[in-house]
Amino acid sequence: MATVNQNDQRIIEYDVRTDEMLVNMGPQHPATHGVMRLVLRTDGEIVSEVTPHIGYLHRCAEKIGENLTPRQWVPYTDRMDYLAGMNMNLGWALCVEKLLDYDLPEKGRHLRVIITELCRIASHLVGMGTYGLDLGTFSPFLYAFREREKILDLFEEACGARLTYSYLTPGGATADLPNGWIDACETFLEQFEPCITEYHTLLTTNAIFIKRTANVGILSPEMAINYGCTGPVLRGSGVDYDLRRDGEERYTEMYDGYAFEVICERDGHYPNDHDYPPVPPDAVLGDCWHRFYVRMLEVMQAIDLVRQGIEKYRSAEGNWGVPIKLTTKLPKGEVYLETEAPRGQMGFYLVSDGNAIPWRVRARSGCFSNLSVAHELCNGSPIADIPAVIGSLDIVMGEIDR
Amino acid sequence: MTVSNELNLPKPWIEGRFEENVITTTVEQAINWARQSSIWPMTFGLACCAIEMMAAGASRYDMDRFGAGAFRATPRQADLMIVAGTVTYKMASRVRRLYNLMPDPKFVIAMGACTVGGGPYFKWGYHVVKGVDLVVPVDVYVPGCPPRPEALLEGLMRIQDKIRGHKIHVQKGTNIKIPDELPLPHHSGYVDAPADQDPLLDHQKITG
Amino acid sequence: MAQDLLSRLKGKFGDSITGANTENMDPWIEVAPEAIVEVSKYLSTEPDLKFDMLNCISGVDYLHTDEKKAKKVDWEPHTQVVYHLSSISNKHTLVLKVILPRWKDGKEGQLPEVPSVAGVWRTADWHEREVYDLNGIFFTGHPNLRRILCPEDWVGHPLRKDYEQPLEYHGIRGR
Amino acid sequence: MKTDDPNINWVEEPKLGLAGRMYLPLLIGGLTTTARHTVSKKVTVSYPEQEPEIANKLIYRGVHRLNKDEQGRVKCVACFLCATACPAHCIDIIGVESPWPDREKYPESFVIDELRCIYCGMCEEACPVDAVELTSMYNLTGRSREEMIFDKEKLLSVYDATKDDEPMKSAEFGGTV
Repeated sequence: MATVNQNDQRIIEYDVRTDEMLVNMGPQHPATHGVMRLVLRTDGEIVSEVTPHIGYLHRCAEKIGENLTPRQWVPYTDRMDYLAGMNMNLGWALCVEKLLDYDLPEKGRHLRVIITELCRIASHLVGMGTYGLDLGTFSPFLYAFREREKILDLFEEACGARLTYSYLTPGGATADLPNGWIDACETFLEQFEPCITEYHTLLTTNAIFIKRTANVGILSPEMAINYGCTGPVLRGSGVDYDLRRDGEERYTEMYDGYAFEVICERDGHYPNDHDYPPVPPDAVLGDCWHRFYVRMLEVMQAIDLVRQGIEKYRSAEGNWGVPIKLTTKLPKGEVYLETEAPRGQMGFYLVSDGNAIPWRVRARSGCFSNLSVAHELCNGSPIADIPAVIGSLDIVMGEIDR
Repeated sequence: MTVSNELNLPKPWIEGRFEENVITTTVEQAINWARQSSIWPMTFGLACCAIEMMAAGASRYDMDRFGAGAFRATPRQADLMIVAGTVTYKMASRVRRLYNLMPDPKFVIAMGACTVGGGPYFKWGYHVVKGVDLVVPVDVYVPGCPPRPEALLEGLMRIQDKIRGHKIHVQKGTNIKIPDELPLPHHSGYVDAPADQDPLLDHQKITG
Repeated sequence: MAQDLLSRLKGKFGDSITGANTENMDPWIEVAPEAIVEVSKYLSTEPDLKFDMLNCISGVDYLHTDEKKAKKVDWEPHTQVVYHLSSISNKHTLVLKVILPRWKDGKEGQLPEVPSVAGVWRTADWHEREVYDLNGIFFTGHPNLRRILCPEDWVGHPLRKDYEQPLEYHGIRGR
Repeated sequence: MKTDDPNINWVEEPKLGLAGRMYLPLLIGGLTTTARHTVSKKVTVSYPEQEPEIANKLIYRGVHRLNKDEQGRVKCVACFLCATACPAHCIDIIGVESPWPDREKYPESFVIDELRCIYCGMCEEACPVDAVELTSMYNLTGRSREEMIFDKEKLLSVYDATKDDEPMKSAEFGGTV
């Protein structure tokens, strides 16, 4: 019987030939966090190429920015990253104040820290809840939204809206915190902390979750910087960079007097992670599990910041900063300012030629660059890992398409 | 803002002939009751209103109390399309295709200012469709930006009122005109064609 | 900081550094279009500068549509491509600008051209596609320059000042 | 992620015992959390029966209303400030000479398109005479577009409906009006 030469190309070719298929993970898909279309070139189960198609939610915010005054454009910044409306308002407010060289009263500064860190908690809660949904568990989503509703009640009491606040305007905030709000905020923080341990048991230390996310979608630090990834995606890969500590002078002065540590793995362990579940053995720095873990620790960091903010706010007195007039004349010049939004660095570039309506407004979104790395993370992985990787990047389409 | 719906339906003659715990009803009311309390929405979250829709589905506002909690991912198994978020030109063909894929009887809630009429992106939004009823016929409009989950539940109750008024077949000679026929897109959206000729009537047929 | 960086760049690249503005809040350095790739390679690899992160590329269109304003203004119509760079290790930022004519050698419809820096920073790939899509600036040498936000068959570049809104798109009324 | 990338070290996954392979401990861990929640306090607000309590009615941004002054006339002086301040351009006013001596203009028609409005509260902020205000009425739905365009009479009827439990805000509104 003629010996069959095993590595004869025809046998291999004929035996395992599977045609490449273009699968459309379409604009309407439960795991794409909104309207993003992923065209996957799959060879059987393994994905060889992922091309994200975005622009299904492009709402021309920048063209509108060229026709409205800065005070009127505040509601449009809310709708960019609609899970963290306050952080977007803060970015735009600081950018316009940098151009106007406006100095904010002390009380307004602490009010902004409390509000934006609370909004960071709400945003990470939704990120964690929908990540559980992507991987198939429904209960973390319900618990996360139950906690988030309490934060939304606080925001509703402060500024009147649940999701699109337009509260932190250039020049201050539309209204002061009502009396009794601070103690309500404190009671919320007390009963919120035990819930965090619940999320850890449900997700972080769950072996199924670890098996799905550890060692999946590994992003090396150089590739993260080269692709311009920022926020938890960058810190999940071990790059120690957080704009609240080493950002612009005008943004970091908002946080001076606050003691906080940047959540990033330095030589093997995270800052003050003594009472959190340890890093599992098969989790490699830069994989989906670490990005998720950085977000969970940032929730604890935000709780601590809100507590410090509350004491400082109580001791500060005076005016909290009244919004600028509708038609204030902007000085000629251009200015760019980036702030640390929950999903990455949110930058606003404002060019003004001297009258009330800006000449050009550009919003740089963190998720836009974070998503551009999706191809590098997903090629060579099975289809089931695509939702795990896209979920760990925690993208919001409103911010990507603007 | 509740809508009175005492439609003048003929009373079945065997009403109240049995003791208390026997319910008599017509086949039509039973079917309508079954349909109205099991509307399955399709997960079709586009933008910020999707977050409020998820909040409506979550534990506090709990759409499941109306039987509408089972969010189906595929249009094939859904009979309510909640368009939650801005519909852009690039997305409009997808919305129309998803609407065509849904089995009858299907309903559409336009949730949020952007969906209903272009919202804040009306004046300079070159890429935004000014109102989703240029693309699909809409049954209930829920304004707000984003509307509260209660407003969405209110819209869901309006859809249930509409289902309660459905007829299985129109008896010969009586042809009771149901007051709330499915509203038809009140202008066809084609610019060169005469803008507002009478709207297309048999839009329930799948035009593909 | 900007002053000595400017003189250093001028020393190294001579006249391809066409100008600078240091009294603005964020000082910027103007670079000639054809030298942008060498300058960015130099900035990203130089050990003490190390601008390893490109924050954002934006296209700005300078044109006044009505004549009254056009006469009052000192610049004549042009477009700019603005690069915001920052360095993670040294924690400082820099703004580069490339000045381009609105249309390539004056012919309407010919997009101005800039060599692409996607080779130096991978994040420029998507940012340049967006500037091409919205501002109408062609990036030569870009891996795949397609529209990223607007649909593929969209006509015109929306963020140009003389862009007027389409009346309808695929049968859906625009206004 | 190329497989021969130098700085990725491949790690063997820990061997799982029989219980671990069947994920028994996790099942029990997860179910205890769920069980604990079935006995804890219910969170659901069953909407039609239970109205959500809006904590701060002064600042809540719901459906608009046009205020009336003491003689029952509409307070608006048709100065178009709210129409210019509105980012969504959904207020259109037609101002005519006012028949009353103490005011030179009054709105003959004041239309707010509730469908385009984003409830951001800028009109309330911009109004010099506090004529337009946002009430705390949130559950508004409509069956057709025309029904949702509020004209002057409808806005005044909203005022009559919410007059008693929500007095006019101008006096004690702690905000920046």
